[in-house]
Amino acid sequence: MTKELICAGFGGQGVLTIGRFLAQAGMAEGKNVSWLPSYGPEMRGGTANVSTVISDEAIASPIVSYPDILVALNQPSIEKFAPSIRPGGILIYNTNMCPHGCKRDDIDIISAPMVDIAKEIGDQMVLNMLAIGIIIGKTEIVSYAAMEKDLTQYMGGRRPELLEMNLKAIKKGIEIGKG
Amino acid sequence: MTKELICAGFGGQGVLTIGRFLAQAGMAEGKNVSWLPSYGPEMRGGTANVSTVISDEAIASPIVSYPDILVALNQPSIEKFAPSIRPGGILIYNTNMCPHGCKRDDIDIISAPMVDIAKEIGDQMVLNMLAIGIIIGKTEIVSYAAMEKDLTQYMGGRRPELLEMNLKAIKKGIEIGKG
Amino acid sequence: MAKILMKGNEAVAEAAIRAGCRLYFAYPITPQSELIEYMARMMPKVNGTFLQAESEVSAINMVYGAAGCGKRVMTSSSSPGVSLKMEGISYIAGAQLPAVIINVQRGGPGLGDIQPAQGDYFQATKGGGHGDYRLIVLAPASVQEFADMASEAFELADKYRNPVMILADGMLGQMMEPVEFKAPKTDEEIAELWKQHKDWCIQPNEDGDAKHHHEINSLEIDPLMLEKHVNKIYAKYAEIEKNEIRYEEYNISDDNEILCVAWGTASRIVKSAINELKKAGKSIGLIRPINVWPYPYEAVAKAIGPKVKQVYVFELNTGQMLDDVKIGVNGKVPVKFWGKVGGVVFTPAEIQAKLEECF
Amino acid sequence: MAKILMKGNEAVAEAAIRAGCRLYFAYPITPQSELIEYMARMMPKVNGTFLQAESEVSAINMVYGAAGCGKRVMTSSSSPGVSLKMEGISYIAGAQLPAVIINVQRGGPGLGDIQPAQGDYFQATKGGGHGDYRLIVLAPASVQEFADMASEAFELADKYRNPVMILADGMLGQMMEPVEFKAPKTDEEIAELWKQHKDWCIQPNEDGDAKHHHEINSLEIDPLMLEKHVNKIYAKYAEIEKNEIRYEEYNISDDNEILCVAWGTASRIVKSAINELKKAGKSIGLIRPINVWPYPYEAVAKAIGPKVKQVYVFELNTGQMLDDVKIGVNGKVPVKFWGKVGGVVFTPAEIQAKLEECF
Amino acid sequence: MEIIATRPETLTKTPFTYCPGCLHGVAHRLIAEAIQEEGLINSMCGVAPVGCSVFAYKFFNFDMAEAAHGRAPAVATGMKRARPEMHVFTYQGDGDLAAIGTAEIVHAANRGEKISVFFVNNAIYGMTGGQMAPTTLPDMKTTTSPYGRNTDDIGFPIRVCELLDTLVAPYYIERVSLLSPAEIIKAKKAVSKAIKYNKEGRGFTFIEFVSTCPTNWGVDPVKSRDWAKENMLPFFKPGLFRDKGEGV
Amino acid sequence: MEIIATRPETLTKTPFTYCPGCLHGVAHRLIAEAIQEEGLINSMCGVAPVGCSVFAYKFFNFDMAEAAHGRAPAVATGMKRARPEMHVFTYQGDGDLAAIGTAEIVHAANRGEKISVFFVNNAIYGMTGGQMAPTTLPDMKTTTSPYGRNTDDIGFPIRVCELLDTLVAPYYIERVSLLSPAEIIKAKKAVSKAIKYNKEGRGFTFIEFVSTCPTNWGVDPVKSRDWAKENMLPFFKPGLFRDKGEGV
Amino acid sequence: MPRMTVDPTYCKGCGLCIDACPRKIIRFSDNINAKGYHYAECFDQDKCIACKMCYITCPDVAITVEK
Amino acid sequence: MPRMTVDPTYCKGCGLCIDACPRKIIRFSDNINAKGYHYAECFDQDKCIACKMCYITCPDVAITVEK
Ligand SMILES: Cc1ncc(C[n+]2csc(CCOP(=O)(O)OP(=O)(O)O)c2C)c(N)n1
Ligand SMILES: Cc1ncc(C[n+]2csc(CCOP(=O)(O)OP(=O)(O)O)c2C)c(N)n1
Ligand code: SF4
Ligand code: SF4
Ligand code: SF4
Ligand code: SF4
Ligand code: SF4
Ligand code: SF4
Ligand SMILES: [Mg+2]
Ligand SMILES: [Mg+2]
Repeated sequence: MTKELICAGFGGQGVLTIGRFLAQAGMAEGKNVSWLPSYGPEMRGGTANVSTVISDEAIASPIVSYPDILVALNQPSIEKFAPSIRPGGILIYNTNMCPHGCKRDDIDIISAPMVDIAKEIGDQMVLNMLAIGIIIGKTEIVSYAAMEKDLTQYMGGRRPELLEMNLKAIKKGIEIGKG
Repeated sequence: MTKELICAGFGGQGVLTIGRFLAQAGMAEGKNVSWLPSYGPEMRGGTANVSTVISDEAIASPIVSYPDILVALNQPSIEKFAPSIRPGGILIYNTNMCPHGCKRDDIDIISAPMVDIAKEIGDQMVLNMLAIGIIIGKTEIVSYAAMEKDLTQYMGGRRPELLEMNLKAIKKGIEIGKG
Repeated sequence: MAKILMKGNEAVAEAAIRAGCRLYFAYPITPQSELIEYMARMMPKVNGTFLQAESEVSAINMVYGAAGCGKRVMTSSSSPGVSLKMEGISYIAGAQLPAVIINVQRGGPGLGDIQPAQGDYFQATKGGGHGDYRLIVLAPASVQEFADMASEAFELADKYRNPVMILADGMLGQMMEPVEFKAPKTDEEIAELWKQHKDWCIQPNEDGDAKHHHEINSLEIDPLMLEKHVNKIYAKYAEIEKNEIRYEEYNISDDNEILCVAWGTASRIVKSAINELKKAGKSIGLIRPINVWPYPYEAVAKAIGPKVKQVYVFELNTGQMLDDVKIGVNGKVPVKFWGKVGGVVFTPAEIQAKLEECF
Repeated sequence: MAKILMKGNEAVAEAAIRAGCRLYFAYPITPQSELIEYMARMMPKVNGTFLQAESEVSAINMVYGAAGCGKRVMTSSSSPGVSLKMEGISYIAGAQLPAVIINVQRGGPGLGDIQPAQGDYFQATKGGGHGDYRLIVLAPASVQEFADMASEAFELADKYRNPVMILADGMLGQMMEPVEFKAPKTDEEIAELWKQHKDWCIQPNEDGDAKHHHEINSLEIDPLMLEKHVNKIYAKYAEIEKNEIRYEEYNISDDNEILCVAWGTASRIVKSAINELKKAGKSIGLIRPINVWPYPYEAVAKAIGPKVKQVYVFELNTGQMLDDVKIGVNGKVPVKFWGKVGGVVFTPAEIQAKLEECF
Repeated sequence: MEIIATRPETLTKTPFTYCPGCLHGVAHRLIAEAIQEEGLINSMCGVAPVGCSVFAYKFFNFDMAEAAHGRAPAVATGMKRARPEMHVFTYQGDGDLAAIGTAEIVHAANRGEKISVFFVNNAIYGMTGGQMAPTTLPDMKTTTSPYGRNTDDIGFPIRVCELLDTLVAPYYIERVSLLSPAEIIKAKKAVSKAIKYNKEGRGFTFIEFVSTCPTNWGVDPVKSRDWAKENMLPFFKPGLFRDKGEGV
Repeated sequence: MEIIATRPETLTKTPFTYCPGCLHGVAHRLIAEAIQEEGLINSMCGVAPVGCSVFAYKFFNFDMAEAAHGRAPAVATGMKRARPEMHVFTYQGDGDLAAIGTAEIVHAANRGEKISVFFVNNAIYGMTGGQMAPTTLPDMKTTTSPYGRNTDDIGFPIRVCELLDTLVAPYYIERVSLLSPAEIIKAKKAVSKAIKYNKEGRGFTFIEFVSTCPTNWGVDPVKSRDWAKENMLPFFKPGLFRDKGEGV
Repeated sequence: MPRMTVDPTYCKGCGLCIDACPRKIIRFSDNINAKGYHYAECFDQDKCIACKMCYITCPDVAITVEK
Repeated sequence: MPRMTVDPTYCKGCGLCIDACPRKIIRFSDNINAKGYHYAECFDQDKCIACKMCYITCPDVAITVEK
């Protein structure tokens, strides 16, 4: 099984981290993974995106042309990437910043006011964790257990209350993802 | 007809000029000519040499491997180049600085105490003109007329007494060359 | 050791340190800056030298000096910065010094852009500097391979006393993949490595040693001496051409109707396309040169199976390795090329379409 | 005009001035110093600019600036100095500027020596700088041709807005041969030349002119834009490959048993050998590429007569043009190579011996 | 009502690509205004460096060249020599001018090239993401001096005005700062003088701007100026180094 | 009878390749003697430039590297960093150090590299046949300034000691001349001090020698010194610029 | 009467003009521009003295001052 | 007793030592060395005061002074 993801949004929304944590957890589960960010001045003020591949086989190209899953945190990301989602693929988007949504009917679309929910949980910053949760809930591309372990290790003892909030956001996301 | 010459000697002896004037006169007579000096640090204090080709046909290589004529103003030049003179070729050397001469018997050898003769004519500096004269006298590779014209043009009105001395040296050389 | 998810730029830096690299001189440039930044953080921790040079020209000449002392030394840059190193590289090759140079290629020519490209193949493999010399050129296609090549590069550099280049690109530099590192060399092992060069390198006279007078030099003012010197270097190159050809065969079989040749990042994309076409019952093989100099000419020739009617070269340039493929194929079957330039990376789908046109 | 006996270095400088070159920036190096010295003497006499730069790097960037103003500008150097120009040359090509660069090659690699060599063929023809670009490369074989190429180079540079290199060597630079010059361009003709670039070059707004905003630049940060830009350059290169192939056939006939390929200085020596062998009744042809990029691949292929059993390449290097010959021959007959390195020039006798071995 | 201050014609309509609060923009405006005021829009041309101001060729509304990293003074030399009827300036960062381009700036200054050089010193490599510059302050942390610039190991910041002031030919050298409106007004005077001398073909003119890099220093725009005042100005003292036109 | 002066062991037996009367040889001897006297023959290494002294690697009797033109300070940096237990110097001409190698010398000095630099200023490019150097004097004729160095067009000679003296890190900078036995004796003191500081790892030390090029100046060895005294010394004034060890 | 206007196309909301204004009559707008910045605006033109401090500090040359 | 000797292998006959010697006891030899130079020689060792001026000036380090 190979899952190809694109996460895209504004520079500060933490899309690179979404890909990174997924790849990290996938790796912990023994899968092959790759993570390829956009970089350079295009990022300054503009949009950022990252291609992540998680696969049981060796990964040929880390460039994702036709994502199985697209996480779009703002409208420009939908315009740019939604047309190339594989038929039957998944689009996850943030209604707070994607007022026009997506017109495709051959894909599975999950949307939520992610900014609002994140704020509710405690901080707009956990928006990316929410997105991770939705992906896990919807696809089980990686397990919650792996993600929790990885995150716990990453945040370490540094700020336990932050870890708590992040895990809460993931769990909330999983709920949304399961629908 | 193609004549290939090498002139060799110490740095200050004017060997480059021998080749240059011959080439210049050859050109004036409508022949194809080339002049290729040795250059670089090897010249500093060491020996200098120049390959000159004068030909009715287009000149292929300006590098002379097997000279028809070698002018050697010092002994090292004989050691270095005399072995490759074409059988039947000509060696012209300066007995003042070539105490050991040359042992080959399949070539035509002309030697003279060129430094002494030059001094006699008026200045050691005309040694190279003497050499030019010997070549002309021996081979008629270029005509005296062409050489005189060229030299006259070159020295111009600047120092007529110098021109006179140079022409005298050439004429003396021709005498020697004719044997 | 457990796998770590790491950027190529950082992985290769870590691997170099583990391989005993204790001197690193470079100048910042995108998309390799994580490499210099990693070195800035880590070299002090192993008592190594990290020094940001005033330019790429200076950096390569610092490498010349350190390599002349027989120690493992590295520099890295990206395309325009590598061009500035050309004179220095020619000197290093001429003086027969071991050194490792990394080029994380970006789009060119000129200032170009900062996206991945393969436009420096000619420069790397045919000698962008003046005179007759060669670099050993390793072309990674994954973060793991990029990292592994660090120690390979040092081994080759030491073995042949020749500069070795790792020819990567912005994608390999910027992407993260799991990577597993070799155990770091111990201080004793590193000291041992340095000793292998004691016959020629710059070093103090030790008590009891015979006094030496070593010269690090590429000058031979007498052409006959220089000829001898260059011939000696080329005898070494003949040796390298015999020993160090490395390539990967992917899906090569007698059923192949097309033989692809691609290197580095481009090869991964071609693999994706081959996999896709395999599902559609099409048999396409791939030769991926791992070392691009010495080049696997014979491997390319041999891989042309009985049914192959077309050799197809894909590169992220205008067709540079193409020349080498043509030389390898030597007229047996037609050779076709398709590439993208300017830092645009082709997609598996595009390659697939190009390959489908051949059936 | 009467013929003048002149060194190649001086002849090409004189010819460049006559062709309307009014700006020259360079740094001294043997064996091209007579060129810079001639320019130092003569440029002031035609109100031109002679400027000795602080380095070859600066010189090529001064050329970039002056060429960006649409004026005929030149630089010259020898091998190590040319390596230092690689970044700048890539920029000039990327920004599509007309400029002429002369390389009076010497022995390499590194500091090497100062005798004639052909070790920079790869660098000149395959892009020693980074990224995808090409130089138009003219390879003279006599002083007359060296001089003639000055004006050709400027014409080509202006026509295609691309840097043009004259790839000579120490022998051509140092030797004297009779040379005949074209009449010098008048000030009016030169002013006319400058006008051809007014659509893009840096220049004042003239009264009544629309205000312009010209950018001299090789940067396109968006890869899709850079791709477009590079593709545009390559469309131009396709044009050049169609129009500007130039070569000489020497003694080519259906009787040829061997086909030689050689360029520049080496070709003259090969001609001597061919002449010598002709006397012995042996028929050997020679293809001499005059422009080495674009390369006359087809001419090489076509010159392989019915009796040719061997193509023999002679170069003053380790076999660089050899690659191009192989591509041209494409497996039809075996290709052999012999060369000398380090600034040693082979003799007609040596070539003759090598050729005789083939019979 | 009359417009007393607005975007000058010598700037294009393209918005700058700099980060919010980056003072490159202020330097641009001063130069553009001075050119406007001297009436040189038809005969001016400039050279952009490699650095954050790499896109300066898009911002100035006259002919511009983009130079290789560090080589702007050489490119400008070529331009001025090819078109003496034009007025040429370069615009360079501290990495560009004081590191890789050291030879080019020293020699252009030493020849007394009749160009103006505007040097923006922000003590860091902005464009490539915050690496150490030759002007990085002692103990200052950057991505390539992560433990702070160790002066025992790699020395102190280079003071370019002081260095160029040892040469005979330069005509005018001044260091100004952009850290407050008052300082900007002073800076403007210096820029105007340089452009005026340039117009008159007097010789080599050089202005160093002490500037900021809020992004890579990791401070907000307002605070970044305070940081610069406290840390940069003591080492890079604003002042006139040389003015051969003074009193003329 | 005792030998009180003879060829030091720190020189090889190879005769110098310099022209008769060329003072490169004197500079070589001073350096070799100082190394001998400090007992560093086993731990010294040097870097030869490209210039007439390109063959210096043959003349000094310890390990030597030959650098690319202008890059000796970078090469020496690499060597010193790789072998801190060794003592490293460079030997460079004025074309090498003050033209193509400007960035390298400025930055090695600015970093305070713990090396010694010996700079031989003969106001010309000796090796390549007498072209203009950055230190060529006003109106002086060379093969690339055939009508004399025109200072309006290309400026004045660069004074390297003055220039480097604007940097913070250098430890010791002095200009000496080699134009008479008395001056040579003074020069020797400076060289010895530089080598001593080098031995003690104190920092960057720099000696400029005002020297001659009889061959390319076209004057005989004895007169060439007079020419230099008259023409070079007024512009390149010998003197101590900095000595951080003074009084320590 | 003095008047200060900000062109939202250029403004990046850096706040330097706010800091510079002696009358403290500049603030960030609630609206954002195309690039997502809360641009600056003058909320009390009457108090403006046309001192140009805002214009002088603005790094994006977004400000026009009239008198 | 002081003694100055020139090694002809190194001497290039530049004459600087002749100029430097306070006792004026150095001259060019009539003989030439392998490179063709008339090398320097001391023609009156008795007058030598071992002041080393010759050694100090000699660019080819051809001189030995004994005392
Ligand atoms: C030859 C070369 N080396 C390195 C680079 C990468 N590079 C781009 S900008 C830059 C530094 C810019 O810093 P600075 O000049 O201080 O300008 P700033 O961005 O701070 O304004 C570097 C190293 C390059 N483009 N070319
Ligand atoms: C890159 C490069 N450029 C140019 C040269 C040619 N070159 C050799 S020595 C030299 C100048 C030497 O002058 P200087 O440094 O003053 O030393 P000197 O000979 O006067 O002692 C030059 C330009 C070279 N070898 N390499
Ligand atoms: S990175 Fe720094 S210098 Fe560059 S634009 Fe941003 S703030 Fe300005
Ligand atoms: S050319 Fe000048 S510097 Fe060089 S060795 Fe001769 S005299 Fe000395
Ligand atoms: S002109 Fe002065 S008072 Fe008016 S808004 Fe600007 S800064 Fe404030
Ligand atoms: S200074 Fe300019 S860019 Fe900054 S907030 Fe004010 S108007 Fe906007
Ligand atoms: S030691 Fe003094 S006195 Fe004796 S020869 Fe030498 S210079 Fe003359
Ligand atoms: S100074 Fe030295 S080289 Fe010169 S003449 Fe005297 S001994 Fe000979
Ligand atoms: Mg900066
Ligand atoms: Mg010199």
